[in-house]
Amino acid sequence: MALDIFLGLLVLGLAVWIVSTRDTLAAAVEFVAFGLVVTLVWVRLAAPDVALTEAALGSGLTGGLLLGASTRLARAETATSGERHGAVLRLSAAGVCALISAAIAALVILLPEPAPTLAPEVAANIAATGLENPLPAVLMAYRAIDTLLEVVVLLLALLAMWSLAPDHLWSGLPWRPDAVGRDGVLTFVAQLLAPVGILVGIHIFWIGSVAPGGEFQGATILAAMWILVTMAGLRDMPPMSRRWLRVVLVIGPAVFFAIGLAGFAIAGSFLGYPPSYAKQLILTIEIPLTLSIAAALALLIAGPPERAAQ
Amino acid sequence: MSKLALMPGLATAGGFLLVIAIILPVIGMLLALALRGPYPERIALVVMPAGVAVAVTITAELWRTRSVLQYFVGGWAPPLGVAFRADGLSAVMMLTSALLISGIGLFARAQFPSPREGEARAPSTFWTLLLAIWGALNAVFVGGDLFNLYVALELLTFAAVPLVSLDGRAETFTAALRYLLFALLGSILYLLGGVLFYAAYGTLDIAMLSGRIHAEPVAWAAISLMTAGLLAKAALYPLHLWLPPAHAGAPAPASAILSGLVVKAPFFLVVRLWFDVMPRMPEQAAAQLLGILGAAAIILGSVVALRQARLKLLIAYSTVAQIGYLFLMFPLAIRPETGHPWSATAWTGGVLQAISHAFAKAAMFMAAGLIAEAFGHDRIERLAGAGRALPITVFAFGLGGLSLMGLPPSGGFIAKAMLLTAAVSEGQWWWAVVVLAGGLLAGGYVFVVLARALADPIEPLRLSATASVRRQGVVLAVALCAILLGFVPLRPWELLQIGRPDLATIGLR
Amino acid sequence: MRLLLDGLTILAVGAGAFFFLAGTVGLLRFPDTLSRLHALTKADNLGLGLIVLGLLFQAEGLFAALKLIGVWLLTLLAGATVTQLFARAARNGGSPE
Amino acid sequence: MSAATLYGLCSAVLIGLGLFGLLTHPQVLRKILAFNLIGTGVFLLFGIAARRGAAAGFGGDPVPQALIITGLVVAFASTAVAVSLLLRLFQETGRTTLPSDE
Repeated sequence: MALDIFLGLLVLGLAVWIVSTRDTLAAAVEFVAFGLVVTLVWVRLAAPDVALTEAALGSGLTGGLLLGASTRLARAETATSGERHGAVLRLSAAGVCALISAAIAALVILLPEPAPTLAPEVAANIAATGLENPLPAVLMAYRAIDTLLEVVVLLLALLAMWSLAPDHLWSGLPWRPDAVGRDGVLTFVAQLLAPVGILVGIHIFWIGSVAPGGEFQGATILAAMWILVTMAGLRDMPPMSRRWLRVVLVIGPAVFFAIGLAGFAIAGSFLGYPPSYAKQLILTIEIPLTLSIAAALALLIAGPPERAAQ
Repeated sequence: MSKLALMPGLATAGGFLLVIAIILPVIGMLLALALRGPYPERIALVVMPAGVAVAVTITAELWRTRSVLQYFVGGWAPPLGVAFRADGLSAVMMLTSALLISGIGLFARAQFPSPREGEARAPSTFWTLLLAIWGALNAVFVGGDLFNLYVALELLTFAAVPLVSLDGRAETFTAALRYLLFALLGSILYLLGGVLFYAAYGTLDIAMLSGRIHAEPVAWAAISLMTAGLLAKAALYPLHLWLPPAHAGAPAPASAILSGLVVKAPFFLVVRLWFDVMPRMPEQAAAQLLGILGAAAIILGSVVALRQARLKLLIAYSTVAQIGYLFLMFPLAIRPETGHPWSATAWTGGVLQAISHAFAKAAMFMAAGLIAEAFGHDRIERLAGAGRALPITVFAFGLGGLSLMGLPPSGGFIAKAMLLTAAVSEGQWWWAVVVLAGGLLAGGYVFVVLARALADPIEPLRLSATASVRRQGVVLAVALCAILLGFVPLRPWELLQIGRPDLATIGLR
Repeated sequence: MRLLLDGLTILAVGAGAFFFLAGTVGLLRFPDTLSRLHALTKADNLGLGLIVLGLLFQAEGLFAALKLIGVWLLTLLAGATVTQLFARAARNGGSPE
Repeated sequence: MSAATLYGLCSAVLIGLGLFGLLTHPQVLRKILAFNLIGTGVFLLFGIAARRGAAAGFGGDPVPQALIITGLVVAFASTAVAVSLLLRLFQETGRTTLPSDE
């Protein structure tokens, strides 16, 4: 219990620091640390899969994105960065937020004591999905439509980002980091870490059906490796008009839809799996899905095209 | 007893149509994303008739069976699985969006032609986003699970925000960013409400939640947070700051979709929340608050619209005002215990207002687009001679204005008449005053535009490019839809009562 | 036997914690970036190594032990790389080139 | 006072802090950071609902935990779009704040 109190205070301390510090770059760095501490909180709340996702996606990729943005914006730290709103607005905002926090805190305390849960239903029906880990069972079987729509949201976010590019750069290349010395440390690390990282990513994806892991966590690690390789200058990001890239992006949801529609025939309903070979079907969905998510995450980090294709 | 006529017992025969209504545009969008080049436009043109056909089939199936269509995705019944449900309201909204998106698609072919070889940014993005918006709208209209609706709302946001800054002008990036920030705030508040529901009642399925909910602090907090989030996304006053620059900055077909349909989805979810999730809770006071916000939106939106110098901004502020009308429905139609006779009239009036506004506003934005293309600008005081240069377009704009004002024979008139009768007969006369004042002000800003447009041009007109008669015909057709709604007899509107057993229909006879 | 393993674990983890403390004190006290980096990397890597050693005694199977060592090696690699980049940035006055 | 309730209070304060940061920082990047704080707070609430509902041999109710994973991916997508929109705005106008900020 003491550890929980310590972690809670640490999380709040970091959050206060993030909100109150003046320098945007420091806030972004704090956010990465904040994300890692929240990962520990997820471990304490007995949610290892969520801890993996939070570490990889919540603090890793989001932190990287925010760090990259704050450095690009920091170069032109305009005069407006320091000034804040008038004291009156800050006080009223603080009042409103304190009110909302107090209300939520009161509600959390007043939650019904025999907490309503769906764990028994999940346990009762998990045999039909052929998986042991309940989370992929919920994500890929019971609420498969949410996961499907969510991957479509990811692809749509990518298209939304691409559409921000100026017309003449439409099928160009994303921003290239100012190359950090071809023979530098980063290149060496990329050559060493990339294969290990890809192995770890595939391992985490593979054990997802049995132990904590799954396609989102594995895909995030694969995306991180791809970004590391491009940042080290070993490979360049493909231009967005490349046909194979678009196919890799779409193959995941396409297979998901195909097997979902096949569910009409073999299991009587959309996204239904016959219990006998549900596990194999889910696996055939997850492999291309991991590829699509990894590609989408890496391209989201790389940013809209800023260089014309050669 | 749950307000929905069907407890989550069994999936109905026609249920799979709901799945097709969602996956058809989404698969089209994936294909468009993969194939690029001229294909997004062709895929959109193939999906449009199919989507209209599916919407018509769903409405026919609903009318025939007179019961809510229901489908359990993957065969898993709630609370574990996600259910799709379509009642009369969903079917009517799906039919409206299918017809309107097809109309806007035909109109947009000239503005976003995809080149034969190679690829251009705006056209391929527009057609792909058009399909994505259609899929997201259908997912919102049939969703039966609050978290599934959250994902559908996010799909809608990410499809709508890039439309605002599609032609790459600097000020549209500011408008798009502000729109995105408001939308994200709305989504997070909606999710916060959702988690409170799950923590308290153990399910996120609407039908089951309405069975388990009772008037306690956590239920009130969850509903108020979700409603606040949805109001931010629906741009109801005072959370409307993002709408005018966003809808005015977008290209014409995009603003038609944004004002006509995208803004209606959060309103639809507030209706789902108030009429389906909290049936047995005394919410008359809260409904009055929504009505007051709606009234404020009508008055202030119209007054600000009167003072606009640019045509598209005028129409955008008119959207802010007309959204206020939609929320007048809540204080009039919400009567859990007494089930007073006039709630059905107010309910039908509110839904009819949403539909007629969709068609009328889309026609006005498209007409404004054509005028801006021909004149090179859209400042109202220098629109003299537009009536002579683009007669059909200005006539369509006038028809749209007619429906907004609520003059017979338009659909807007029927909607406002129903709201008026419900307000007067329920004794809440103040809503009647607001409806009439709103109609008067709407008349004001429409006449301001028409007076300028029909005036004789002082110097001879130098038009850059007048649109083809076919494009103007499409705008006219959409405007006529708003008018024809007024000719539909009351009998078919009982379609809206399907899934609403409690709404007494005495008032409608 | 069990007692011995637990004793060794407590000893190693304690030493590791001490080195982390030393590293943090070094971070706070040393004047410039380079010496701070020096203190941090030396103390923390050793600290982590000791903690991993301590946990090895508690590891159930071989695979868990290998995973622990893997964690240590990856952290060493990441730590060294970041320190190199920081040092180069500090030397070039802010920009990595 | 179980661990779940403690983290519940912690997430309530996080949501308040995030909202405060969102309302008072004119810098859009700080607003995006604040959104992520509020998002983490809301997902913590999902985690609390899951932990309180631990039954049938699971450490926590898997349904809200699955919703968190879906929510995290959507939150990342929205952060990515917001950041790229901000960078594009900065490229075009050199501004990093929204004019006439509320």
